[in-house]
Amino acid sequence: MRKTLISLGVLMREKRFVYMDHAATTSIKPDVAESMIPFLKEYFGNPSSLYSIGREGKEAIETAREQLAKALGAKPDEIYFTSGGTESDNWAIKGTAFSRQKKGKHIITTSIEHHAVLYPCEYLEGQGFDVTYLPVDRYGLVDPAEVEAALKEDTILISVMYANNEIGTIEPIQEIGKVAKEHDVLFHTDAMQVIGAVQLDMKQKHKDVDMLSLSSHKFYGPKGIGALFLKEGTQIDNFMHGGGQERGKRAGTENVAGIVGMGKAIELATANIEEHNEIIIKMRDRLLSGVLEIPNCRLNGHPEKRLPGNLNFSFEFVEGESLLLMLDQMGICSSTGSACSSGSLETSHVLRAIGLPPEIAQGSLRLTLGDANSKEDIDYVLDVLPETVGKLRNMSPFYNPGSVCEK
Amino acid sequence: MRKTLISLGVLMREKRFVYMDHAATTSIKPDVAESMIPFLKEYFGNPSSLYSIGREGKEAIETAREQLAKALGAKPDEIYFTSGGTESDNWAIKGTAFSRQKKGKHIITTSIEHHAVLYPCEYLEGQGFDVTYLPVDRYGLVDPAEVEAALKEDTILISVMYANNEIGTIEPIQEIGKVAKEHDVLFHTDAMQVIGAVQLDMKQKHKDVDMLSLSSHKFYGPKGIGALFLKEGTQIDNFMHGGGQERGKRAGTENVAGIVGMGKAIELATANIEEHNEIIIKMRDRLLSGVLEIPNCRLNGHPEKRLPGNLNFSFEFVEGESLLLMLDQMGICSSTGSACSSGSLETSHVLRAIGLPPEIAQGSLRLTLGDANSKEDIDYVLDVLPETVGKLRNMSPFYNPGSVCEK
Amino acid sequence: MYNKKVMDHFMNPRNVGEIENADGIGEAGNPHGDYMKIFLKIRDDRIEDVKFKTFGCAAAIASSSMATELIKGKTLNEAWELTNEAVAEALEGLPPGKLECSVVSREAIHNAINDHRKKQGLETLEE
Amino acid sequence: MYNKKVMDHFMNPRNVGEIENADGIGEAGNPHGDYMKIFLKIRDDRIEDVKFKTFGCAAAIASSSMATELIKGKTLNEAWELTNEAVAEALEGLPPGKLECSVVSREAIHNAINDHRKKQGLETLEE
Ligand SMILES: Cc1ncc(COP(=O)(O)O)c(C=O)c1O
Ligand SMILES: Cc1ncc(COP(=O)(O)O)c(C=O)c1O
Repeated sequence: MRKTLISLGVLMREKRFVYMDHAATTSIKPDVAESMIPFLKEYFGNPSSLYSIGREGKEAIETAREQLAKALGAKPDEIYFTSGGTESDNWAIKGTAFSRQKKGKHIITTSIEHHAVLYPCEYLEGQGFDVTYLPVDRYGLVDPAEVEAALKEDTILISVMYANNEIGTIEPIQEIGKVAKEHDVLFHTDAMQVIGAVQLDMKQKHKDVDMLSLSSHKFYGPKGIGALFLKEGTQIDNFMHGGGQERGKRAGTENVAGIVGMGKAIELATANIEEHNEIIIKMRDRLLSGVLEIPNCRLNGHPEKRLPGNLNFSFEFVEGESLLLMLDQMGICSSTGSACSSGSLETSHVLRAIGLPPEIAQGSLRLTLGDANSKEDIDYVLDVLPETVGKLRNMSPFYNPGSVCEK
Repeated sequence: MRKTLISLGVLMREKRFVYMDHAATTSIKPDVAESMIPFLKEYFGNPSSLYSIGREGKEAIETAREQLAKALGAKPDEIYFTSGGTESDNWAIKGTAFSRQKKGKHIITTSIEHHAVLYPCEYLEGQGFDVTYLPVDRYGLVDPAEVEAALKEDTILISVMYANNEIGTIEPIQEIGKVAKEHDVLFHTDAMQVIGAVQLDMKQKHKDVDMLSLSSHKFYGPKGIGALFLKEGTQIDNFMHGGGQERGKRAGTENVAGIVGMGKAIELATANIEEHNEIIIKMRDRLLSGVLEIPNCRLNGHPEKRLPGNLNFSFEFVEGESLLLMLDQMGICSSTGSACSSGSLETSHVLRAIGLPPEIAQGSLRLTLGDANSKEDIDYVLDVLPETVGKLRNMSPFYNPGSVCEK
Repeated sequence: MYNKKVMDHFMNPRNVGEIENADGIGEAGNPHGDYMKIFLKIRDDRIEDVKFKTFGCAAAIASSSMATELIKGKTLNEAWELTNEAVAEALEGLPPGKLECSVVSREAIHNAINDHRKKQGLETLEE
Repeated sequence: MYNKKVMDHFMNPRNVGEIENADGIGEAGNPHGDYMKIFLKIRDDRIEDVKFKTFGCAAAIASSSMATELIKGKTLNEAWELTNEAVAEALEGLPPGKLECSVVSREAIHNAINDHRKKQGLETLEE
């Protein structure tokens, strides 16, 4: 690798490539990519075919189904492959809604869900459904008691994400599941962010979860492939109608290579969750305390109940997109909830939901750690970030160094 | 390759692997697979990210969009990536239906569509929509006059496949498009089977087509990726709700590798359609006349208006699944519309729609030619097939050699 | 889809053919379109020889082959008691949804036995 | 997303800072949250020096930088006529949806010119 010297003002330093956006997507592990290649180059038969050459594909799909089932503590029959997290969410929500509209039209979800949950809900509102978007506290926590209080006679679905992708807050899924079960309402959770970070067990710990969505590219698998866990006996409408694939529940010729890759990826991601988390948390804690030394900076999300790899900061007097782009120039990949970054007029709905005033939400920076990171990455970010924030603050009309209270 | 000697009765011959099921799926071309690999191994950034490392993915997606647009004679802005043909069909049909239900609830389609069209229509019937399934003639042709006659005040959509996947009949898409246009009804066509076989031109020849579905694995691209052509200005409901991908019309992190592969595949598949068809038709015609020498055998579908690679036969006194499996033992991959093969009680809905009596439909065999085939494959099939049919007929209680009228 | 045993009985079916002047002939079909015709040579209430012809899928053909093997040499009573499950078991299993295709063998055997009883002036047996 | 020119003006913005005892000071914001403050040093109706401070995205910062470059040395009349489009063009284009972010520069310049006019006892100009 060529070494590049880069300057962001006075100091010259060696540029380093630091990927800290693992919540957005992850790289494919080499073993995962290798597992896929035979299904691109060699085994091309249609898994639905009767003759022998479709069989490698069919068998590979069933192996992947077992790998997913094992990782979730579920039965292979409860796993359905989809084209990604978005499809899984759409299916769970619309499939439940349309299948139960005679029974009721009320859905409970939260104001901090991913758009893959929020927009299907909004769409359903247009179709005559009634959706309650529960508020969260300032840490992003949903209160199970509020879920219970929101229940109506005609509630058919509760959908609460397992952990938030922006601020990392982990929700009380078991408690909410209990509420759902007690009132005989289906419970769906968007678990995109937790595979490989939280040990799942659909038979025991998560026995009250009826549907769970996951997406391969969040755990070092390929993009465009995901799954829906649909608990045995749970009947919802199909979303993708057509051929008899996936035991008649999800039509469409299977993305065999993608399914194989996801199977391998989940096996690797869940092989040693605790040890993996320990490493990530160690890096995260050092990064956290280092960043908090920058004045007028705060951590968003829950201080403890959060994903191991997630840090979400707000820097006063700084706009997030600028910060992100300057960090990118220094080789650091990050994310922000600022309005400008999304092309919309509003800052992230999650940051608004936890009550951040717009100017604080504007200065948000998400750093999500993962397999790509090392101690050296943390050092580099801690070296570059304060200077970058400083440079932008010096450009800001709101910033008055005198007014900044040193911590 | 090890040579295997194989016997199906008396004769011993060298076993040959002959893939003649190109309508089911195709192998990925080496150049296509190669184009995908960097997006599995190297460029993993999320195309929606603001920083530089997502850009390779973003740019690669736009290149693929241009490749598709060029192949279809469309604008890049009219191409939307999906998870395959089934999703494209579902989106076009349900998206149109839900977006126009205030205007009307009547849909016209045909009795020979793929299940990816039929089952969304059936689903919509359950949601209060009214669907006309037009009959076809004995060759599988839809009559544009019947389409016109079926129109009602509240017709919102006409969906007729470009060419049938089982019997290969090519429908009068331009004439049906004219009817749709004259009555200001949206027109969708399932074009899975025609990419690389028919030259498309959405601006001229197919200017009356508002929506067109395609699927990459039918033209030597990867599985689990497809596209919907949505004519400029055509407003239909989204099907996959969530993030802002695909200009806000199809949410979900993009299957970058799949999209790249499909782009390359369509470029290759449409580079020289005429020359390619010539080769295929030459092989097909020899296979056709050879097979028709078997007594009590007929060709299904239209004699001329058919896909270059498609042959669909019915052999009296023979059941299709048995024939398929015996051919598989001889190395030949084929397909059948027999009841047993589908696990259902009924023979193929297409063969029923063209009026085949059940016992004739039971004995159907589809051979679809493509890039994998050579003259030697034709020789081999012509060598093996008569004997195989003979073996099964000798086992059949219905077969009475005396009653067979020699041709 | 099919296991090795099924494929063997499908590719190399035993007892295919007809018996001239058979002592009992039975036919049976199912809604899939599978159809079997069976011919029994009977001596002293025992099935001395058996042949069949079947139109149908691999499951139907393999079941026919296996069923004829299982009843060959058996008494008519024993043959009557043969179940689809026993045939499927002897084939080491059939894919889900394919058990139906093996039903024709049992029915054809029953019909052949009753044909034989009729020829003998005996009353026919009920299922 | 942004072109090289924009990135250059964003990473190395010209004319950042404040002018003590400026002859005209103007501020402007937009609904995205972008905010610019501009300082003019004016002599003989001409902009002798200009500085700015901007809170905002890369488009806002780069536009601020480019706008100040474009009006430096110009007469107040010329500066008043500067459009967002001219700024965007000088930047060789802004991504779709980002033109909005460059609006603040023009507004801030107008406000600064009017501030100067007020100080001079002149009536303010209308947009
Ligand atoms: C005519 C037709 N329509 C739809 C489909 C479904 O496409 P896919 O398998 O890519 O979902 C197919 C192929 O399976 C087809 O041949
Ligand atoms: C919480 C959450 N839900 C849903 C999604 C959508 O998943 P996908 O991009 O695989 O469609 C994502 C990621 O993008 C996510 O983080």
